[in-house]
Amino acid sequence: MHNPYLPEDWTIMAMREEIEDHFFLELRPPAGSRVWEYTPGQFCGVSILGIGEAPISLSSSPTRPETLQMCIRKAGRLTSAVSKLSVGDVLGLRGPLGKGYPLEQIQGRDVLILAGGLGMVPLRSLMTYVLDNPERFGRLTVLYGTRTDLEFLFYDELTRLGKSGRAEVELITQEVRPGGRYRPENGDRKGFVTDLLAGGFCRSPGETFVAMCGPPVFYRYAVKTLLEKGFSKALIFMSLERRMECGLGKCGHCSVGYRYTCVEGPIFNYWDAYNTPELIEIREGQPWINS
Amino acid sequence: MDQLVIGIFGLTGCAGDQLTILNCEDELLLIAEKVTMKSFNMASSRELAGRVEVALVEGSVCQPEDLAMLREIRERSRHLVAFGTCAAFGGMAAMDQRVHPEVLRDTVYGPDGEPFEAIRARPLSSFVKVDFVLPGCPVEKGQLLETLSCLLKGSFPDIACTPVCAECRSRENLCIVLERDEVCCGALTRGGCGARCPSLDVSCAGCRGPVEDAYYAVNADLLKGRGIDREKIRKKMMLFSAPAGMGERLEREFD
Amino acid sequence: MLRKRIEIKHLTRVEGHGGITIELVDGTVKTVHMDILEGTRFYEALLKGKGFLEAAAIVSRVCGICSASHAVTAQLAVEDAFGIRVDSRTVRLRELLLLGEIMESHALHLFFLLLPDYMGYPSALDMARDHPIKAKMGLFLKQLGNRIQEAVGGRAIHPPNVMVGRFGKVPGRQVLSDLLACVEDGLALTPALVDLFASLEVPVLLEEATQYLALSSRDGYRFVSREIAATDGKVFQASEFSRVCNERVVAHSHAKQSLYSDRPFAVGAQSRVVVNGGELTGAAAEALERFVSAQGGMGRGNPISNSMAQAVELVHALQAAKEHLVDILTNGAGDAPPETVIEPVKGTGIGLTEAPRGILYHRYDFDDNGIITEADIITPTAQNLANIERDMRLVAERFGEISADGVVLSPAMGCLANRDLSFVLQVIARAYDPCISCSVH
Amino acid sequence: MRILRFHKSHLEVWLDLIAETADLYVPKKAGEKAHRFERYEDFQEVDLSYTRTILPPKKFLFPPEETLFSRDAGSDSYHVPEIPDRDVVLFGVHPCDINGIRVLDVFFGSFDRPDYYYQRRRKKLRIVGHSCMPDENCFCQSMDAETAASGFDLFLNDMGDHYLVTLGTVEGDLLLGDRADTLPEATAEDMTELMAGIRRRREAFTLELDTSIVPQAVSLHQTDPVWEELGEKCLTCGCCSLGCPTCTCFNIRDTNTLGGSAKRSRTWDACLYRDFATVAGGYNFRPNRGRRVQHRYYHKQVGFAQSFGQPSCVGCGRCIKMCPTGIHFVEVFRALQENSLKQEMGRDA
Ligand SMILES: Cc1cc2nc3c(=O)[nH]c(=O)nc-3n(C[C@H](O)[C@H](O)[C@H](O)COP(=O)(O)OP(=O)(O)OC[C@H]3O[C@@H](n4cnc5c(N)ncnc54)[C@H](O)[C@@H]3O)c2cc1C
Ligand code: SF4
Ligand code: SF4
Ligand code: SF4
Repeated sequence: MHNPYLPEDWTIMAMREEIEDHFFLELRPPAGSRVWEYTPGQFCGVSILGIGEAPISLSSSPTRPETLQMCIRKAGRLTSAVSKLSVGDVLGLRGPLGKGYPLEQIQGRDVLILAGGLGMVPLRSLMTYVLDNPERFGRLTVLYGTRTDLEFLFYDELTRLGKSGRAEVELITQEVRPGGRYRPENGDRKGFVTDLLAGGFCRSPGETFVAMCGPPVFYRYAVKTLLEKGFSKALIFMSLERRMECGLGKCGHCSVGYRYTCVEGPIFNYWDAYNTPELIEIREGQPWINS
Repeated sequence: MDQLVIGIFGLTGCAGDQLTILNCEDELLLIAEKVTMKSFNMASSRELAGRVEVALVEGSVCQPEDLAMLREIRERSRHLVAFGTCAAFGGMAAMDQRVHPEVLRDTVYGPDGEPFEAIRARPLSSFVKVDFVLPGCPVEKGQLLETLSCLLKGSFPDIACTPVCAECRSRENLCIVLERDEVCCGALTRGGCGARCPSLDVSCAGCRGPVEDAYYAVNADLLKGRGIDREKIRKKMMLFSAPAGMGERLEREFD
Repeated sequence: MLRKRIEIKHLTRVEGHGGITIELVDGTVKTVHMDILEGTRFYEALLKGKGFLEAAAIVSRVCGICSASHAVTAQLAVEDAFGIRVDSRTVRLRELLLLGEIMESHALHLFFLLLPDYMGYPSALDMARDHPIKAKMGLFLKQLGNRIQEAVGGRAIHPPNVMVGRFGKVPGRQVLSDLLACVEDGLALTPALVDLFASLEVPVLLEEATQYLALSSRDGYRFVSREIAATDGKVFQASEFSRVCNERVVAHSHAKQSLYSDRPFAVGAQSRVVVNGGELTGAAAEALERFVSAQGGMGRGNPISNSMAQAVELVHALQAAKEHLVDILTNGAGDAPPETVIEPVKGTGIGLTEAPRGILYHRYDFDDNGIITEADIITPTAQNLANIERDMRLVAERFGEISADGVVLSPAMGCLANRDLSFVLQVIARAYDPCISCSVH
Repeated sequence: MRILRFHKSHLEVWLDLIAETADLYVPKKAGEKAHRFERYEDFQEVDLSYTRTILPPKKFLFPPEETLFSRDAGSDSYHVPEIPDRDVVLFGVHPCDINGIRVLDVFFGSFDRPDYYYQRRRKKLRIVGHSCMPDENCFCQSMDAETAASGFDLFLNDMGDHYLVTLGTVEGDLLLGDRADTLPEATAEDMTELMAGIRRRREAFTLELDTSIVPQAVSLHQTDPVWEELGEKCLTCGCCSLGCPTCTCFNIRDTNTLGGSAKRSRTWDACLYRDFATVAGGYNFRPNRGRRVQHRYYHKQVGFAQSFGQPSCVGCGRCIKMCPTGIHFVEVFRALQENSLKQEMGRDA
């Protein structure tokens, strides 16, 4: 009988502080095993036995199957302990968990990636996937906003991508800080992600697949703007965060309404979310996403 | 590997938490092997000054000297742990916040005493930053060992903050409130003791301090509804469940 | 005029915060203060207005080391006030609990706080490295005491199981027979224990007559009684105790002090052995004889003998615990079902026990509803303080030869040879095994 | 399905026999009116006339605390603790609890991610059911759980001086041992009597919940004042959930030893506790007590049913009995339904 609670020991091959308190990790599977088969949008359980476990998104793409990549923010006990590790150390991994993006549904469509802050982490997986399979998808647009320009993740990678012309990439930040990455010469802008949406980015909004991930406030405004712009509710997908302990739909912590976020999510489309009590409320006439 | 250096300090309290360290008879030698204990006055004459990684501070602040000592400890330590209920919530000494400390003093020392300054007993967090709270009157041996072990790994432990009732149910006890119409502070009190008292058929006195969301009003209504005299309820809850700072809430919610 | 002030800010290897200040002028001792710097919690005031059901839970928090004594004494006082009779099994279990506390407390003192002084280590943990067998014996006996307290009291510290008139839950047969097996193991250690402490070279610091007070027991060496005996031959009743010990406030300390007929007196293991030693039997009686022949009598005023008395009591506690366990296991339930419905009665109740450090006295006045209107707690360390100061004064006067860099002692002091006065004063204080949180409550 | 006649006078011998080869648990008294499933030691202690045990049988399948795995210092492999090899036989389980276990079976086997720890204990569990009479808190009838159609190995119908034993599985035959083919089959007369008994029992229910519009009522009344009122009344002690035969929430927590070994274990949790939905940084998705109560009710009656085809309540009445402040599962839904009706009438008027 398979024991899905048991982690495997993966080895850290590369580790760097991507931005302050956010650690980029690249991991290799235990000897004799291969990297799991997974779909962008899925996550895994990262643990150090004795400290704990946390759900962390996979940031790499299955099209590059040698390693797994992730980006972990120092937020509490486990993540702080992870931040103290270094190359060669092992980390317990369990996964892949959850349901990723419905790739068949995206097939042939334009893809709009809409990220806020740490939300770029899981979306980078989808982004890489789309780029690695240009024949299967339409145009790729990446809109990424942060609170300050100190918080841009994968800045160089995104800027290079924008310049390469393989995708339309726009970075925007609310606040420019000393030492930050904001470079107007690269086309970086100041403002909110929703400002980017105001421009006519997509040829046919109603047909474009939207993948979005970000903090609660981000969803609140982004969904509203997308709907105003005529994007299709059935094609808006968001990643919704909840407390998770097991990732197997058993511990109950992530349960909302009739759903277990960890197995039926974390990716939900607008209707899923709308139909699930607690995920979306209508406030002041506007959808209010509780994430 | 460098040894973990912890300091063990006592402000005003009963020394029960420090004694709990010495009560880990089976593990004591191992602890001594892995941890350097500084300032453990109760057990050692070797006073080592200097910085400590973690300070376990027992007792509450009951006199100006305590406060001075607490500030010095904070200066000296990277992390400060409120060690036991007195340190975490004020404990017994902080029970009757309605009575002025000078009145308390005069009751005990009468008119002959040399008037020393009496201040209201307060938990550590009223004065300094507390990094971790290890409650218990005294702390549970298992949780103490877990704290030390986890500190050796460089982290604070993951200690539950669910009420005593959770453990009481898990141990399949009968509920004292429902069976005997007695005041039990289980629902107000943070677990971790394995529902020690209800399992002995003794109602919970609340010695591990209040859960973060103690609902005094609901508990009081429940007990009043079962015909228990309100003063009785108040007295029991005042022991530990409504410590310094929360006592006022209890009073407010009570009627 | 040559003035010298010796100040020990923090006494170590005692429970709580205390210091010692001595002032000498031209070689004569002017003042001796045992400064109790511990903060006060005002327990007597906190008790006012609380119900009789809460008393034990509150007062047990006076002290972590002798919490069982406080809890039992509180219940004795409540029962005295309300006229509650307690069944024989409850009585036995309480005695057993107190014996567990004696074991834990004495083993802690003897092995952790005292022995390092004799063996020249700053702490027991340092000592353990070189003398693992001694350390393990101490740990075993200490743990045994805790096991008994856990099984009977529900917890090693602040025992919640001790209730008015009864125990919440009486330990089951399995638990009791496991304990019995452990006690047997403990008894097997007693020869080694006695050898160890009889082999110590005990310095005779003093041989001044001392007044000893202890609860007097006639049917065996007991820790609960309602009669107090003094070595001057007088016997007092429980109700007379507060008059007899005459507790009063002193200026230099948060702890009160006591005097018997205006003179300091001692309580504790040594006092008990002096007063009730005749009741000791078996290995405990033999141990006492052994110590007396090796180190001189217990009643000669040498405070250091208190530790040897503790060793004697440790042996006794093991013997007595076995007796109680066997009795409870064979006779099962007590003579009458314990009372569960308690009717408060207006009046006063007094509880008296021999805590590890001596006589513990609780007095409560209750109103009709069982609410405490007045409380008085007199702890053993508070009773001993005046005597500790007396002993220190005598020692300082005897050895207080001042040299430029301190006070040097005569070399004929056994392990205390060539130690300075401040060290010797600490040794005296530690010999009493003072419990400072008790003394300031 | 064979039904056999078993005389009660043989019960003790039979239980002794089972206890020889399996860990046998039976209902025993735990106070005046309370019971617990405890290890069989002495036949005199077995009390089959109980109504409900304090904890349901879930404690045998999903214990309050369970070690998932551990690792010794310096080792690079995880150690999953073994469970005893012997079968566990639960004797005298009532239909609601049998149905409760069926709910657990569905849940712990769900999402293509079966729960390893549950499954391995489940494989070793044999269930001998026992008929019962309802008290004022039983409403299994309303929850369609008053009889167990399956989920037992044997089921004993109490007929006075004998049982009519329904055989549920082959393992049930094995439990009967040699008796399996020597016991007389039930006669037509027996069956008539059995039917009469079932009818008597059916009539004995006093508590009823009309479940027909429960899902709609709960879904419609997401913002009903009932929830706030319940929030005001709930102690959040969690007793209802921990004692529920079908509540399954747990926490995973790591612990360490001084020697450097560490283990991961799970303990029961309840969605009523304040930090149940709190994530790193302290954001709480359900900070409000009323919302937490609502979540429990919604999940049990609607959410679970939507995911797994049946509500996760079997009407055992434990949460009613257990709630210190007297929150009554059935009354809550009645109140919601009444509010629905009121609204309806308000609209008509
Ligand atoms: C699907 C998903 C994907 C995520 N991806 C990433 C990522 O790629 N990078 C990243 O930095 N963070 C990610 N997070 C958030 C991350 O899980 C938390 O920051 C992390 O759990 C903090 O753990 P800790 O032990 O350091 O915090 P602590 O506060 O010490 O522990 C918190 C406790 O609550 C639980 N918990 C806390 N926060 C969360 C949470 N957000 N979700 C679930 N359980 C939680 C943990 O299991 C733990 O028991 C993700 C969360 C989810 C649900
Ligand atoms: S006895 Fe006390 S702790 Fe136990 S369930 Fe009842 S209220 Fe909670
Ligand atoms: S049950 Fe209550 S009083 Fe007893 S140990 Fe636990 S928290 Fe303390
Ligand atoms: S919700 Fe209540 S009645 Fe229903 S199964 Fe759970 S405990 Fe029993």
